[in-house]
Amino acid sequence: MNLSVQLGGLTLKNPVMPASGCFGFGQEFSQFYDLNTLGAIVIKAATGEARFGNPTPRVAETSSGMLNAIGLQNPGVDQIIKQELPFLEQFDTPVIANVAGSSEEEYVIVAEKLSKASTVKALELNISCPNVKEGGIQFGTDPELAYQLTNKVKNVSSKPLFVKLSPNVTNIVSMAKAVEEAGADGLSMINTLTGMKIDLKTRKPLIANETGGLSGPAIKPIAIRMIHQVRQVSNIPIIGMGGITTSEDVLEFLLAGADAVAVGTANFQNPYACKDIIDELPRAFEKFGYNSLNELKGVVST
Amino acid sequence: MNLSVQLGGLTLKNPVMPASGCFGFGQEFSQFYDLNTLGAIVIKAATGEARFGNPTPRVAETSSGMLNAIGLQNPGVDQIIKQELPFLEQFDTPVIANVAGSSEEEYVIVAEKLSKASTVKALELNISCPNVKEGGIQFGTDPELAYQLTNKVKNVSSKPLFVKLSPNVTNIVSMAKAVEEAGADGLSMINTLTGMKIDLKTRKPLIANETGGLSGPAIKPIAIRMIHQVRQVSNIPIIGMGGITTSEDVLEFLLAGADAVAVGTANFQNPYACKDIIDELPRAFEKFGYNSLNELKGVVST
Amino acid sequence: MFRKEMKIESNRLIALDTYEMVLEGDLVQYIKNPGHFIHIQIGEGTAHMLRRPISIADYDKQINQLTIIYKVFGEGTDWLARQLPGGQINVLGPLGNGFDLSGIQGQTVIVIGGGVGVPPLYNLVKQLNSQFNDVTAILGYQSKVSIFYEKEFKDLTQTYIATDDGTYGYDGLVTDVIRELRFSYDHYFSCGPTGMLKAVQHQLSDIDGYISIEERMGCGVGACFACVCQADNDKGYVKICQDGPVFHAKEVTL
Amino acid sequence: MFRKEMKIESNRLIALDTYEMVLEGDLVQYIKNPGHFIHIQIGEGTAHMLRRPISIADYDKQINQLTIIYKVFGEGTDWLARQLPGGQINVLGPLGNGFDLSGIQGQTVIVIGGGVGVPPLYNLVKQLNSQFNDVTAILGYQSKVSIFYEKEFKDLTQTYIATDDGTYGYDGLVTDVIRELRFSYDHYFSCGPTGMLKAVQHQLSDIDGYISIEERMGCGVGACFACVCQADNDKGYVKICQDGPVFHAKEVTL
Ligand SMILES: Cc1cc2nc3c(=O)[nH]c(=O)nc-3n(C[C@H](O)[C@H](O)[C@H](O)COP(=O)(O)OP(=O)(O)OC[C@H]3O[C@@H](n4cnc5c(N)ncnc54)[C@H](O)[C@@H]3O)c2cc1C
Ligand SMILES: Cc1cc2nc3c(=O)[nH]c(=O)nc-3n(C[C@H](O)[C@H](O)[C@H](O)COP(=O)(O)OP(=O)(O)OC[C@H]3O[C@@H](n4cnc5c(N)ncnc54)[C@H](O)[C@@H]3O)c2cc1C
Ligand SMILES: Cc1cc2nc3c(=O)[nH]c(=O)nc-3n(C[C@H](O)[C@H](O)[C@H](O)COP(=O)(O)O)c2cc1C
Ligand SMILES: Cc1cc2nc3c(=O)[nH]c(=O)nc-3n(C[C@H](O)[C@H](O)[C@H](O)COP(=O)(O)O)c2cc1C
Ligand code: FES
Ligand code: FES
Repeated sequence: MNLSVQLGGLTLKNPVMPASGCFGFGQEFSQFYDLNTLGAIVIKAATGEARFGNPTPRVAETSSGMLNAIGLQNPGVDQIIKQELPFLEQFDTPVIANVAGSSEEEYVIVAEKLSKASTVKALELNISCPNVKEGGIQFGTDPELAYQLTNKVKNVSSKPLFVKLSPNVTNIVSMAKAVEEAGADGLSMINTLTGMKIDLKTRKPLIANETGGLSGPAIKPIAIRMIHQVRQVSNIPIIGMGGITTSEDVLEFLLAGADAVAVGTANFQNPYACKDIIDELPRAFEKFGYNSLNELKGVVST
Repeated sequence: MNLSVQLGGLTLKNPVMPASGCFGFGQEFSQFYDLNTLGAIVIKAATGEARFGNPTPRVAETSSGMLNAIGLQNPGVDQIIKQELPFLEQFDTPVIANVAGSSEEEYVIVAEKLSKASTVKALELNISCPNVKEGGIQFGTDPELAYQLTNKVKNVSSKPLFVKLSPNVTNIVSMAKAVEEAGADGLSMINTLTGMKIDLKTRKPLIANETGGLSGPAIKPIAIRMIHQVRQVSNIPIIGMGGITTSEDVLEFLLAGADAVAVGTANFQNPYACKDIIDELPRAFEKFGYNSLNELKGVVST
Repeated sequence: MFRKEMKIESNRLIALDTYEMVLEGDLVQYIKNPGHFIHIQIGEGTAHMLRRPISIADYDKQINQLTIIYKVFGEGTDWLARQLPGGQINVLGPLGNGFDLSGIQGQTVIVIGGGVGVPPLYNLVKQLNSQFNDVTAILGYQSKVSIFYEKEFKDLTQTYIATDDGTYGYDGLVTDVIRELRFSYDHYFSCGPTGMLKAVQHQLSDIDGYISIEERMGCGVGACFACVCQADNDKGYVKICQDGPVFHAKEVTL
Repeated sequence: MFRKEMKIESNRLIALDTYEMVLEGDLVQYIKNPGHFIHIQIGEGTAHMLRRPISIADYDKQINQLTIIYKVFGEGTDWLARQLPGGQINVLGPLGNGFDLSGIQGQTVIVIGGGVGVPPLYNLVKQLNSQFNDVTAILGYQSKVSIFYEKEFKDLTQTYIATDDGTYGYDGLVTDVIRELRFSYDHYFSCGPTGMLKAVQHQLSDIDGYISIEERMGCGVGACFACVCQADNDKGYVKICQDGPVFHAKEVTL
């Protein structure tokens, strides 16, 4: 079965990729399986300078999900290009670079640099990290700011630009419309929902940063709803994510209106998650009587 | 151990009550245990006229949660007062009536009628039902509208007024502040998050209404975060809810800043949920070294 | 209605994806008539917040046992299928109102079942027999491999089997069989997919009939209004879990 | 590192809330030295998305077995405690870098453990012994009822037990015992709560030391940056799961 998919100018072998922040820069997971298996690889967020992130603990488990507040720890865009990207060159799998920042200038600089790296085939603009005060969340909740930022970044990038939306908003449709109008080639949705867990023993938030981003199967219904809503008003490609753990979940996201999907938290429970999902996709298609990816596209939205 | 709690003028035996919509008008659950056990009873939403609700299916299971789109089915405020409230009179447990509507006028009429019913000890203003187009959600996402509505309802009600907030907003704090300024005696938070699930066999949303409200343990981290955020700027009582299934969950809500809690979805998995939680509360207090409810209040927020 | 741990006596595959589970426990003493259902908790912890409604297929108060027959459909029934004898499951029940058989004596009765709607009819036929009725059973299945309890029904009464794909018995729908038989009956009792029930309701509209219907449920006890069905009564609706699942065929609009 | 089902050989209570579990499987063949940990999947389905890191307390490549010792702390370890011999658990491992013992031969060594930090020291002492070192073990527990593996350690080497509440052995902290012994050592190895490690790091700052540290983990393999610790190196941090959990005492800032 042909699983390949066109995604804002990229051609992917299949619609499944690891989600940013849950797969590092690929090296660790390459010990488990061949990264050529993947539809694409979304690497960890890059910022202008190195960031050391939030104090620990940075993760906590919740019912069918987890909280994280890594805080965009990364060695900075230059180091990423120099030290991390070369490893990924060997694979015949497009790399999508996640772009973060605290100011418009920082986003623009990071995007410009990454867009020039030959290994990078597309950018994912992270305007939705809830875990850093200056992590871009203001851009992710205000359509005006999102429009401007997308526009500026689009101007300096020669590669397809996916804007990653935050679910922590009253109106996801207006956010999607704003970035589409600003020239986004596609959308990634959803990032994490802001949550908190309290340690009854210490009487303090379990995550040192107090709040963290909620991900995993717990949030899947919210992701499906938001993708469905956005698909009804927009035709640009959507990379869907939020709680995917099985190939059947992938079908659900495609039916809701996603063109491809990203798998985050599931990699922690099962390091083979992406590979297993890809391997099982044909069987899931068969089980529910689908013969091609196109048959699923936006079925529910129309 | 003394579990009693003061809540906006009411005195409750303990801080645990069933959440609106998950306990009907009490009759069914009274077959399982004595309703005198409860701190309070929050009854199902009342509207001006009888409503027949949404088409079925109205519920779906999700990971550690569920979706519902009942659609405010109820016999109308007059019938509720006539046919449902008399049963609840026999119990020494305050009844909190949930008020819904599609227009300001409807809310005001319903609130006025319920506030006059002697069995009703407080009102819960449901400005957050995501499952009915005209279910009040517009009031729950716009601070201006919420302010006005709360104000109008407060004017006609002689009973304490709790406003139930929707989590489907960018800024929960501004919603809380708006209704507090408008005279709310307390807050109930949170209502459900809008979600969706797609049936891979029928290729349609599982819930006939397409979207439904997500509740259960899956959303607990979001509830805790929002209560914590609101507690930092507000001193009015909060009835906390969202995913409570155990007495330890109750402690977490109290630490986050709630004064009492409501249990919704858990009643479906375990019809004795509220009773079990109340019975186990003293042991949970002991386990974590608390001697009174007051010791927990807002510990994390200060 | 009670919430109890029940002990699994047996759990065996009896047809394609279809299992028969025998449960033991006090709850059996409270069953009033055939057609009640039980609401089963799935798994440990809070991953599955909703219980699963399954009809009581048979019960025996003397030995404190009841039987359910279920088809593996999704996560919940898959979990059930993996439970081993000796283990326990948490059950809420008996729920709803079953088939009211008072006054149904010495009459001609037809019972019509489809797929996982067949189970509650098994004990029903037993009781109809004990009240000296002349019972004909028509049972529809998808295919030969899906058939269960054929012998059990035939041991009780005259039974016709139909399969959708014609791999066994009559090739067609239960309504086709009814049409071919062309007998007249005093009453009918039916349980199965909504499509089948509608067709039966229509075909046998001049006979006194009772149908058992399904809907996705929350509480299972009448408190959440998840399982309503339009009905010809004062309120305009019934709650399947509390007022049903068995209704007079004239009462509900499918 | 591999993800494998391992068979539970035994699972028994050995002290208050503390269990010893023996696991069998090929994964054992890949263990390099004491101090590695395994990352254990909890429950069925997706209710628990994070694995639980537990140190390897002992292992035997000949019989393909490893031992873990864990304390019931929350939902995950509670689930572990309920697993029965004959069952399987899903394990990711061996993870991290253990204690590097190359060159540590014929020396005086002190190993200091606290609570659930004691387990990885057990196989460590075995290997230190096999390299002809003179080993002293100081093990701290909360209370008499929490003590485990006293005999096992005493069978290997000179062992001092301390309890926080003085109900057994030395009444006080491991650092008090070290102070009283006043011997000099060539190396120390320690694992336990952060507070204890800090105190040991401080007290034995002039000795070559190695500590094994804990942090809440996501992936367990170095990809998610959940488990970083400030360190005196180029990057300014280490990842405990990948670079550790064992570090030179001078490298990390607790
Ligand atoms: C009164 C009643 C009696 C029933 N008796 C039987 C029986 O005897 N044998 C049998 O095999 N099946 C019976 N069913 C159907 C059975 O409840 C479903 O097949 C089962 O709940 C599916 O659960 P799952 O976890 O496998 O599927 P999932 O799709 O994973 O379930 C998800 C949710 O949907 C609900 N759901 C899914 N399908 C149905 C359905 N058809 N009806 C109601 N809820 C559904 C589940 O209860 C659960 O809440 C009965 C249903 C009702 C309402
Ligand atoms: C490298 C390493 C080795 C360990 N070795 C052992 C051992 O040999 N024996 C033993 O009893 N314990 C050990 N621990 C601690 C053990 O991981 C925790 O006690 C366990 O994860 C608690 O899980 P829970 O589900 O019972 O607790 P919960 O509180 O329900 O767990 C919730 C989440 O928090 C994490 N968590 C909670 N406490 C800790 C902790 N102290 N360290 C790391 N993560 C935690 C869990 O892994 C899980 O992700 C080790 C920890 C690390 C990092
Ligand atoms: C530990 C962790 C780190 C993450 N880091 C990033 C990040 O750097 N950039 C980003 O855009 N999203 C980040 N995310 C969000 C994920 O990419 C994804 O959008 C989210 O987790 C929902 O998908 P999931 O439920 O499959 O995990 C992170 C998520 C987790 C759990
Ligand atoms: C089936 C169902 C019906 C509900 N009906 C109402 C309602 O009528 N009015 C209301 O304010 N909230 C209603 N809610 C929301 C709950 O009161 C509660 O706020 C929410 O479910 C979160 O709590 P939980 O996770 O404990 O269920 C309903 C929830 C469910 C699951
Ligand atoms: S399932 Fe709740 S009313 Fe029927
Ligand atoms: S746990 Fe993911 S980097 Fe260590």
